[in-house]
Amino acid sequence: MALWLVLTPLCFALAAFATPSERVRPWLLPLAGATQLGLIALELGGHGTGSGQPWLWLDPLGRLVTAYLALLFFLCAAYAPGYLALRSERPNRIFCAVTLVFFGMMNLIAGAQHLGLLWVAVEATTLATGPLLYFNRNPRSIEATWKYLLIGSVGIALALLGTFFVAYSALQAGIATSLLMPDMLANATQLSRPWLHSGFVLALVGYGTKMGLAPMHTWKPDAYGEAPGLVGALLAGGLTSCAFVAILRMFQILGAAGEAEFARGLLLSLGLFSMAVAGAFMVRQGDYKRMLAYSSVEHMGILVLGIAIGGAGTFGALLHMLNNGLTKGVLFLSAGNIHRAYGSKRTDDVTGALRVLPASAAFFLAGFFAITGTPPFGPFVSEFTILSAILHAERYGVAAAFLALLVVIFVGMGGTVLAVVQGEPSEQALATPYRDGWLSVAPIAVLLALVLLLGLWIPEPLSALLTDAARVVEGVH
Amino acid sequence: MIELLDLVLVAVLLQNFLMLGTSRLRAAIQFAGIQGVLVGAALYIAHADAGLRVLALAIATVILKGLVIPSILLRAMRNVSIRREIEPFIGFTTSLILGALATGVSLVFSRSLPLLDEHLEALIVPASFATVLTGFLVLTTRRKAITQVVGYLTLENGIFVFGLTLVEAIPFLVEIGVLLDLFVAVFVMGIIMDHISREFSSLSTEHLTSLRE
Amino acid sequence: MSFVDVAAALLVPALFPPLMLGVITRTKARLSGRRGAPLLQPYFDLARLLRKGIVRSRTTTWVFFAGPVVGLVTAFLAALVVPLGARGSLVEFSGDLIAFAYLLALGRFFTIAAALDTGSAFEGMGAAREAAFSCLAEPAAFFALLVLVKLSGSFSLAEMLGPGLPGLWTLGSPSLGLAAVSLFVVLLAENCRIPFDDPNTHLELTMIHEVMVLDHSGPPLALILYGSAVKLFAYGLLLVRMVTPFELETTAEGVAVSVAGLLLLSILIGVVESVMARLRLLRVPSLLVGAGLLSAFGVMLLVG
Amino acid sequence: MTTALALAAIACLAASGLAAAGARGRGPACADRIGAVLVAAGAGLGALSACLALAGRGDQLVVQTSLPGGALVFGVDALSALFLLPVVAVTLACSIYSLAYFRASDHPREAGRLRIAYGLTSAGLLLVLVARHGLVFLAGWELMAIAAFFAVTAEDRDPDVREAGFLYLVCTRASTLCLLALFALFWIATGSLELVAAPLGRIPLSLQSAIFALALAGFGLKAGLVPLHIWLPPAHAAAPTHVSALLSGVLIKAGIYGLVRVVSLLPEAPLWWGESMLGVGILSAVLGVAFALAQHDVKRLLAYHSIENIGIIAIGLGLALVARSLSRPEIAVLALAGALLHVVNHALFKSLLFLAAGAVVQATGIRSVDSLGGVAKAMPVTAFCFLAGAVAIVGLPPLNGFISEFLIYTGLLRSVAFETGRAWLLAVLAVPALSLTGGLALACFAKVVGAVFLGEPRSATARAAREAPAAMLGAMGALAGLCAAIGLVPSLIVPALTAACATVLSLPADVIRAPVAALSLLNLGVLALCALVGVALGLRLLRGPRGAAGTWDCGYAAPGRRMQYSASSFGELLVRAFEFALRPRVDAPRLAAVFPGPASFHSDVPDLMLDRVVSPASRALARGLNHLRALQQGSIHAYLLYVWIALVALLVATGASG
Repeated sequence: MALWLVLTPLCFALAAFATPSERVRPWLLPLAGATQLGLIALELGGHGTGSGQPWLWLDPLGRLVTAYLALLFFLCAAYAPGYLALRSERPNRIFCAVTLVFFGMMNLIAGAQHLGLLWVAVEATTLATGPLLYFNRNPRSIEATWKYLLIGSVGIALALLGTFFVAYSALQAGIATSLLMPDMLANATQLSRPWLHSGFVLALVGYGTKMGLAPMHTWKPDAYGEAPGLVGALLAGGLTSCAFVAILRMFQILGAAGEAEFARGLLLSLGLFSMAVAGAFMVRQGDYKRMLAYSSVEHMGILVLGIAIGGAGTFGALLHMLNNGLTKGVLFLSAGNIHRAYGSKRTDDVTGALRVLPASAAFFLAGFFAITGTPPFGPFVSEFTILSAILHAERYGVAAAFLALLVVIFVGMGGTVLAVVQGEPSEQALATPYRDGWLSVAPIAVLLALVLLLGLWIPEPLSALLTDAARVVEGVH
Repeated sequence: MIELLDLVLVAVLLQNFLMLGTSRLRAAIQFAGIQGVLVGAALYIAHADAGLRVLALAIATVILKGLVIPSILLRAMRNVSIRREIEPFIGFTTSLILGALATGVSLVFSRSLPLLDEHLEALIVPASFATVLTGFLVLTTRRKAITQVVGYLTLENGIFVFGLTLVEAIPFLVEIGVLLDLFVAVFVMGIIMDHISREFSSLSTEHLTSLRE
Repeated sequence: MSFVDVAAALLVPALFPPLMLGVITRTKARLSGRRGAPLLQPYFDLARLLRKGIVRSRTTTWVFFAGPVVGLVTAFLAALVVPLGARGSLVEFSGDLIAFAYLLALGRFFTIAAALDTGSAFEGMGAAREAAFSCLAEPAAFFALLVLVKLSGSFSLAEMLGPGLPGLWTLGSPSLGLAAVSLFVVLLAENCRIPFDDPNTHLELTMIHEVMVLDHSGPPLALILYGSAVKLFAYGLLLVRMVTPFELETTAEGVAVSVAGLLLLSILIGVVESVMARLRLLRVPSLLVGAGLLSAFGVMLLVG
Repeated sequence: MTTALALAAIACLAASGLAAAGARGRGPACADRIGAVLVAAGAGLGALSACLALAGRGDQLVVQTSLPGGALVFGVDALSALFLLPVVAVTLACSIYSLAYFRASDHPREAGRLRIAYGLTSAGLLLVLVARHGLVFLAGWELMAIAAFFAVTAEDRDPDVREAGFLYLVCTRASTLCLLALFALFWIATGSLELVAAPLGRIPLSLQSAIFALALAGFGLKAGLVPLHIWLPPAHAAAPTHVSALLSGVLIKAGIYGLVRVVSLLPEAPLWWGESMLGVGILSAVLGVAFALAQHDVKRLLAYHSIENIGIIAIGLGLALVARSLSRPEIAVLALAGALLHVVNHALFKSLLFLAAGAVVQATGIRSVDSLGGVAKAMPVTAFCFLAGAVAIVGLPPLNGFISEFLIYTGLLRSVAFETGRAWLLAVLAVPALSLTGGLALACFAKVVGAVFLGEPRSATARAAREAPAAMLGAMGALAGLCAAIGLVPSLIVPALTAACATVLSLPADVIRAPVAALSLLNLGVLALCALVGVALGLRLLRGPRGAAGTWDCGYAAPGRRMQYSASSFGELLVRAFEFALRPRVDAPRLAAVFPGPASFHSDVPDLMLDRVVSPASRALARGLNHLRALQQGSIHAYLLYVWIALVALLVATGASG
């Protein structure tokens, strides 16, 4: 089944590449998303044709992530046709095909049970997203793409070295190494510590670069700032989560080796540092898309923080992965609409959006409140869970820092968001031809509804899946 | 066998120094290419007994790293009429000194790690670390986009060298996947470089600083 | 309380207060070597004013007349709170000392409002001073009352100043003494006597209470004069009761002692007014704060 | 049943704005009416459920979910009911007021949004009151807070409004985060998020104290206890008046409710809890009124008075806590009853004052006290309502403020008489502090009444004022009537009080009956006597000879309007007395020459915390963070370097290298 989850998007990619019509092609994206959702439904329904290959199959974590990716992708894809219709001046053949490839590779990451394969998939996503960032074809987007590619590739290269180190740790312990997760977990206790430790550090830095943990986050503001809102949503919601999964795989091995504490120390410091950096750069941030990028950095920090605390924190982190991704979808898509209407990302030019684009601006505002952990939205529940986990672990200093940083971030983000939505719009802003349409608003509404739903009620199967995934990460059976 | 392997690895290290020393882009690219050929060869030498699979891998490596990628880079270079790396952030002599320093550090570092006996005296691990560090040095000190790609290649070569120790561990498909990724990466970078040169009529990253806080 | 008590408790505060004013003026006259007006002069003034017509400023509203009315009523009710003798008072309940203070505050509020209603700069000035000084006088008064509360362990003036009073003096005479002194200062301030204010000066810039009622005439003015007399009576009675800790059984005794004490107090006030000069306005706060500190010190003596 | 009614009320309130928005098609007036009707329905239901709960019919409603912390529980008990009553009353009054004050026809864009925000605010407020589960509480809390933010920034075209709104938003978020930690700790301590009293001796005292500290910070921020009051004055000045009334009247009381609720959940309180709250209360009361005295803007002035009254309430609560820790039931009951009654009273008279002030502002377009005057002639009813509110808020007989302050006083007096040690000392300090507060409040409101309503108009617009429309007068009249009712017949509210005190302290609370009965007699006496003398004087006025003239200005021939004693000069003596705390900013002209040219004098009093501490600090912080931007100037080389620095740092830090 996992294989199908990877192959389906690739087939659609081929189809998209083959499709001649610029107007028909975009509709392949939601179609692929829908198909994927169907497959996932089968999988979750237990009709999944078990693990065909030893190095590509879905454990609970994989199932969780693939399901979430399918949902997110479907909604973003539903936004795509409307968007691409507006950008009819740009050919979208490459865009559609590559987006689908990117999607397939993300599924590959989720399903990969072999560290090498995992790495290949992650690198593949890096390369696939390059053209997406470059969609706008202007100097700024070139620059962003270049930085993204180079920094990403270098980071990933380090991750490869880390993977090799882990492999060598097995080799050195005299185990027949296969880099297959089950084997690694089984023999973890015998792995040679120095290699394992440095391997984890390398992988953490490498995949952390993809995930956008400070100080490896520098590509993020540029990339998210220049990419179309749609791509931003897929990156911030999907790719970062996949990189997170990659880190979790490494963490699993260390946990199995009884080195969880070692890993947690690193994760804790990186997490808090990321939140701090994000807060520092969000204050008085004059560019609302860059601001979203820093918000993404912040939430990556929260994710690893949750893992670092462990226990309920792991559950909270996984839940937060979903909440953050969906909310980021709301934010990036609505920000994209606002960007369309105003043609600027600077808060100096963009004011009074509520009066120009009532719907999009309202969603942007709602997304802001959601992402900053306002009840009754989903992120509130997950952040609350993480916080109580921190307090339960009696890490009061960490809790205080966590809350203080949340205030700083709220100030920074709120300042920018309110500057955008409130106040008096400029003349040419009111004169803009762009208006909220169904295609550009409905997906956002659905995403927001999902975020709200996750805050009010976590369906039984989902919480079960989350619990299992958390078990997998924690390594308890 | 070990002696021959070490010989090759020494050649690899040599390429590092040449790369750090040269100011001419074409030369840098060629050194990277030669290094690619060398690591391909090293792969076969290290595991001659492993049979066809390794051979195929080695050949693929040599073709990709030795021929394809350099040609991509040379093409990109031809588009813009630049020949040499103007004044890097760190002078060439300094780079050389740092390179030497890096090599020393990696020797020490690799000694400090618990190695298998067959790797203890072999140069594999130190050479790989040294090459990785060299790649990093090039990446962070050279101004031209193209040189940075060369640095990235060197980095990859270094990691590849480390991979020599665990060819058994890594399935063939993954190895191929790694190579494929590398190829696509350089390919995409090449495209982007084309656009950079078209937009800015130069390949200097100095122009790529408009996105800032 | 018997019928006699009620009658006394009602009649004394109703009839006696103007006499105190008479005594004060007579004392001052004598000390300055004049014969002075008859003791009952205040009653005559009131009668004449009540007969006079009313002239009101066109600026004013009903508030202008509410001032005198409320002022008088509150002062009278406050007077009813203080016991004449050991036989309790007419308005008596746990915590009535707070009612005492807040009734007078109500009167003050409306007097000030009435003054501001005329829109005259001078009356505004007086109103501002009244408001400011009473802010400082009230805490002092409360500290003084806290001494009684702490000593007696009861919360109504009638009980504090009731039969148990002599016992209190044996218990904490120093505190009571300090409290009495500061209460006397508060009395002078609240009733606008020298050294805080000069009731019969005519330099409006320096006046407090008198300048607030410049525009009142006829019956309203009568109410004001009467009201201020009653207010003086209420404070005076409180002070006198505090410092006359005798065993008083019958109503007659109580009335007699109270009246005698009040007459003495009036003479004392007269003496003070004739031997002291009026303070500079900027000095007034420090004097009040000083009084407050005195009684505060008195409370602190009872610590524990 | 009871709880279901409350939830229905919440639904009505939440729906009010949205339904009105739906009916916009039928014209603005119709939308207004629909909104008001739904609010009225919600208020009615809420009042009904409160009455049921007070009649001992309180119940709970449980909803199963998979959210952390167990099933969601809703419930209405006497405490919730006591807070429900003023909330619904004020919500209804303000929404009726807004029919005339904020017509949809006058504010086409804002009115709809504001009505939605208004409905949601009150709905969230009710949700907070009926929540018996941490997450529900937080949800209601945040709904209220954020809806209130939109209500405050209804006129967001004005940058000042945006700034004030943002300050409020940040403060309320900070308080929410405190509560987040609070409930997390509570969850850890009790193993459930259901808000039921913690079993004695189960929770370690340190944890309880942490919970209390968080409650004091989080709820204090919302309630506006000094020094956490920074958001209050600007927000109240920025909001539309009926929103200010709602904020000041009931929204900040949510903080008090939270405090009471939390301390009722933690029965074993160490002494310092009550003492700290008592101290904060004294500070807030005195500073609040002192700052109020120095304000020119009537709405800011009223906002500072809210701080003062919250301080008085905190004094009562603190005393109750102290007494509970020392197991002095009667003192605890008196103080708590006083505090709770003051919550109700303040809700009534403060919203009354805001509404009256808003009517004046709307009629004259002036907010500065110094340029008003003589409005009473044009707006007699409004003037009367404001006067009533003033008497009530100063705590004078015969109105309701007197009763609640009296109860707190008696509690304090008892502890003066019976306690020893620190508790005694605090009580001894609290009594004069309270009386000083009263005196200052008296001065302040005498100033406002005099400067705004009495005397001569100081400006043309003030002279052109017209009486407010019926809807506004009706709302004010109703509130004034409630103030009078509680003042004259307090026995109406006593059962509710006793029930609430019983739920909080689990003690019989009949101690308050006797004094309250006495007070009601006294108040009636005051009113009767005043009426008597007043009628007598009135008759005399009608019968006897009378005349009218200009004000006697001590012989000065041509007294001008601007020669009246201005509000600032009225307060000046006291402001100078409190200079050490107020730090007024004065720019006075230096008159040098013999015939000096025209000069102007201006003085204002910036807020102690906001303008002297918080704003400078945050500006400095922002500047500091700005320097970090230098690290991200677009050089890809630097970025790559960061990656490697991180790598090396982690390797070294973990010592993994060897």
